[in-house]
Amino acid sequence: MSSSRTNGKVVPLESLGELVRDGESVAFGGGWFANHPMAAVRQLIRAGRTGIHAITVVGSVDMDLMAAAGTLGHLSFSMVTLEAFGLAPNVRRGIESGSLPFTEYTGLGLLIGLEAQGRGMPYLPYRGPFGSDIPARYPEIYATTNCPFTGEQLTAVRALQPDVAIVHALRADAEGNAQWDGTSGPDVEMAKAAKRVIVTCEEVVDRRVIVENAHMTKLPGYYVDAVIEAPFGAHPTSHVPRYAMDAWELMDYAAAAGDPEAIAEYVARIRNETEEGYRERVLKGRDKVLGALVDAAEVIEGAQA
Amino acid sequence: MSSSRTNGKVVPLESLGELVRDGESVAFGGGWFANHPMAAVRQLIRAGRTGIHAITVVGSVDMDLMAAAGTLGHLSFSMVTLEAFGLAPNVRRGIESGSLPFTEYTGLGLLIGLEAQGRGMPYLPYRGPFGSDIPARYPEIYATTNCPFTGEQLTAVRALQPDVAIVHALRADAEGNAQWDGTSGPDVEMAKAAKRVIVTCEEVVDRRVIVENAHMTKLPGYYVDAVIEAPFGAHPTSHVPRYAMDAWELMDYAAAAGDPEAIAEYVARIRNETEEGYRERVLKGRDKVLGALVDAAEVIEGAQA
Amino acid sequence: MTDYEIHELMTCRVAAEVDNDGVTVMGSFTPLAYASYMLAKLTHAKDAYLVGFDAVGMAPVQLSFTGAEASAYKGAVCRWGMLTEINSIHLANHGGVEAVSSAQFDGSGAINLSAIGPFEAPKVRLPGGAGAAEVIKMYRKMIAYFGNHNPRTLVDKVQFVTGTRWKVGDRAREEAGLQPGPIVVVTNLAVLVKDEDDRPFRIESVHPGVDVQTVVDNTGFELEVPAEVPTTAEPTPQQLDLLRNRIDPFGTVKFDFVSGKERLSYLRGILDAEWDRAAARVS
Amino acid sequence: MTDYEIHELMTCRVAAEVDNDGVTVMGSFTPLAYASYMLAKLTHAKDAYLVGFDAVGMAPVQLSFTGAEASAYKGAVCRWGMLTEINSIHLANHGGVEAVSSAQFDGSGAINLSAIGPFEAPKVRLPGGAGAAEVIKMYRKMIAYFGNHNPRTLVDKVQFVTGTRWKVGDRAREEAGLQPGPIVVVTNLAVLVKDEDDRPFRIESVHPGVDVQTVVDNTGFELEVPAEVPTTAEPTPQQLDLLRNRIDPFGTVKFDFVSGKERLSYLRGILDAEWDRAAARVS
Repeated sequence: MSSSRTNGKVVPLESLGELVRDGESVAFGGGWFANHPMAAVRQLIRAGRTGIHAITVVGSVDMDLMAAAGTLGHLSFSMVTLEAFGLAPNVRRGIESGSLPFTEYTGLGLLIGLEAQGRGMPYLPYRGPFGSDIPARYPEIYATTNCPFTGEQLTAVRALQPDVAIVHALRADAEGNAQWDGTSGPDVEMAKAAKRVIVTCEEVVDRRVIVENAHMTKLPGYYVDAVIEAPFGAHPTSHVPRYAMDAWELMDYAAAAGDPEAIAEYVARIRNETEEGYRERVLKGRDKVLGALVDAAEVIEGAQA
Repeated sequence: MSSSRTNGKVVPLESLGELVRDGESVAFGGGWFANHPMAAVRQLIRAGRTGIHAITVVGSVDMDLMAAAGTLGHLSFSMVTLEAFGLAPNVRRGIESGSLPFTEYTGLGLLIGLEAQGRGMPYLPYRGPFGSDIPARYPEIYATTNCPFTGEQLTAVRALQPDVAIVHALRADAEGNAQWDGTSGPDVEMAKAAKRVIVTCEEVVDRRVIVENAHMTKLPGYYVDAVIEAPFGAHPTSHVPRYAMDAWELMDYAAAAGDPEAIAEYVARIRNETEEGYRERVLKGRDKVLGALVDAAEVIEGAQA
Repeated sequence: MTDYEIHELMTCRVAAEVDNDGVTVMGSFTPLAYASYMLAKLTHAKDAYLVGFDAVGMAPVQLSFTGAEASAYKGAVCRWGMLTEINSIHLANHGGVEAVSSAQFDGSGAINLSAIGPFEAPKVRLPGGAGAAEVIKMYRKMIAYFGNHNPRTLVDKVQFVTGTRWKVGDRAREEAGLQPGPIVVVTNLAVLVKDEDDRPFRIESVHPGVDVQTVVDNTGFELEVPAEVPTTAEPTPQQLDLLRNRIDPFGTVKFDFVSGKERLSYLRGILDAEWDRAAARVS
Repeated sequence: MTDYEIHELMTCRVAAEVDNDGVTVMGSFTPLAYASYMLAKLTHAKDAYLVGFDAVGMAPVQLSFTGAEASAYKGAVCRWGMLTEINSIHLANHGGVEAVSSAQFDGSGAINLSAIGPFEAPKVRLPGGAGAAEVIKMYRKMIAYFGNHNPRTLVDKVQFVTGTRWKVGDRAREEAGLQPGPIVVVTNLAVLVKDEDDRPFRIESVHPGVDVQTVVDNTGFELEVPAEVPTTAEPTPQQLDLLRNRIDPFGTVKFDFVSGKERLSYLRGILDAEWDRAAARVS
């Protein structure tokens, strides 16, 4: 690779605030406690972005933290949960108080809406959530349609085009070719649907590394506008196989999240430090163990697979 | 893996004649001169199958050979070509004489019809071949439909469910988990759409090998009914990275294919030998060079990728 | 008879529904469901095809809060993403068993994971259903499990239908292009089954020591009570051994059965053990 | 001026249409189109994103009949399959340049790759269009190239429309949700361009030594002839060096320009050279 292209699409995390504007719709990758683009979430908070229409399939600490920080103007989701640590207190408070406008999708509907946009369709039909109360709430998103051959009644879901998608990959090169080994969840569909795509990754690598692992490339570079190196960029959620979720930090988060004062402090700490500072503060001496949690995870030996 | 499951779905090539019945529709994988399931094609000819409704996206020697052998009762295709070696003489003769009923699909329509079936849909819409004369010929396959949100007029293509799909993989295990490294073309969509799936492969391997290369698994075992080990099973088409297309055998085929007597002889030879006999006769001393053609193929060094 | 805890009996009963047909997908880390699938795969359903996160064709794994995701990939044969999974499993009618737990569940098979109170301004905003709205309809068997069988959870009519089985009876399901199969509810008291659209859930069995009237009293929807109600099978020593020593040595399944005050310290206890095991590898 | 052959000029002219935007997909082994893409990527369009077979994001490769497929994978960053490609490139409006050659081509931009004579009982059954029916419509630029410019190929009206550009003018294309861009026809005589629905193809340039009337006489559809018709740019020494020594040392592009009798021996000559190079690696 010639030096003229070495940097290509690579930008520092600090430029994220310029890449995402107030009021834009942003799809955030990952699911449950796996692989949310948390470094980007923290940076949006530091940049003071507001009015963001966040789109998540299964959000967790990413959505709750942005709700707490005042980043969100709208939340589209099919689930937001802190799982073992309970409901997401700040999302819950926002919706219950009416201060956070929201759209509740069904999970397949949300993914198929993203898929439709990504493949150039204004909608896609599927065997939808018949009997659910959700579609009738959103006639601009869900409609009924019929198969022109069999007459079967189906659910149509409208194409969903985020302004921006932010996803976290294992590695990417300067062209934006991005690879995942473990959980990629909804990341590829979000990226294919969005007008602009920002990939954060554990590591920016030479194109040669991408070629040698070509089967792991889930997002080719022509989709990608910016590549940001963000080690532990999914923390405190997981990025398997690099590190497991940081359940201890999540427990601290959950404890703070239910208390307005405590969560304000939690947010202020993030706002007043760099991402490097965050890593130093939170990971100090613990990064190796978070990686070892992955190594220690066991398949049941001797069992037939 | 316990011995009780070592064989699993693995059957010999000779059983193919029992797995596919006269008159069934069969989707054949591969495209152009890449990765057609040729050992299976030869075995269907040996088994004397007739009336097969073959479905191919871009067929070549596979379709022409079956047309010559009297295997086909119908041909659904978006292209059949011998490329540098000319048109496909026996397919051409069959269609021009009216003895081979056919359905000409547009390429995307055929793939999306297979996709629809594979994802449980009676049809799928797309921005179709507007202006083409093909859709009007097949109102049972192509229809117009409108987006329920925008009103945009789209093409609907009906789900296509082959009775059987036969695809050729690099390797598979006894559970049917199948991997490709190079060209897989339409193989995965064919397998997902078909009622029954037969995977031929260069090599049957232990599940452990599949797990170690999990990113190369394009077809999980739950789709697969039978696994057949067939080394050089795509010959004379290619199976990259194991071997390139055998252009020399294809040239001989093309020379014979245009001449009724010569092609009858060509077919008779195949009919009267085992697959092992075929390999010995055709490959003798040449298999290493067919592999080396892959190694010798060059990326332009020093160029930016 | 071996001593066992109620979550172990429930795990075994859910496991009994898992067979060698179709694909079972694990989404959120729901330890009881995960443990059931592993138990089935290690005993009567060795060919059960499991998908966890984006790991397709998993080997059975040991459960832990921080390690479940990583272990899913270690023995898996394939990697997909969410969209490929829904199109290749859920919507393709390859789904085997879908196990859910919801804030409210009613006698029609509907679940509420959305809101208690008005949808737009709820008293309690619930997490949402992820794919459950579509998936509980598509799968061959729908299982709902509840650690606390009471009429506030098992209600006459859910306040909001996040999703529903839609068609219940085998014939109605097949006519709609769906796989035939029942709804099975497994609680800390009993097993309830519904397999026809026009008939209520019936009590399939009560757990040892539970009387039928307790089940009826604690259920907010109508129940059909057969003349003879058998007792739910108890875990075998082999099952308990697998659960305690191989599948769930950290005790993650029990976590959902631990009540308010002890809950956090129970969780801390598990996480400490997980941390120690990992830390031992780096020191 | 360097000596060159007509297929080299045509290759360079097609290459000039390839830029750094969008994705270009190589399907069938069409050496002239392949060579054009490689030449562009090695000169003015280094960021051209190429897909060949299921190799996504290819490095530039040396052409050969037996090695083109294998070489595509060697420097590629990703593997897909046909369906992912059509949904992620063609239908997603990411297509850059689509180059086709067809048995018949007409002044509306329609191609016939299906049948000469009645469709159901044709005089000549042609190979079919693969994805061309949809793709020539979707891509930003449609290129059609013909080694033998004559009125039997460039016809007034194709006998069967396998596919068509559908909308030609930029505004009509944008209104239909398509990328704006022209149809460019490159032949052994001239370059023809159409970029409005209601106007015929115009002669953009004639190749050195070709007069305008020859082009008009050999074209079966109406042509707009500007007052001044420039001469097509000739290949530069750098382009010829790349084509002859790096991209196509075996001479695969010329194969389509070799007439009936010599054709087979020309092909054998190339294949002998490919065989010898490979055989040297195993002996």
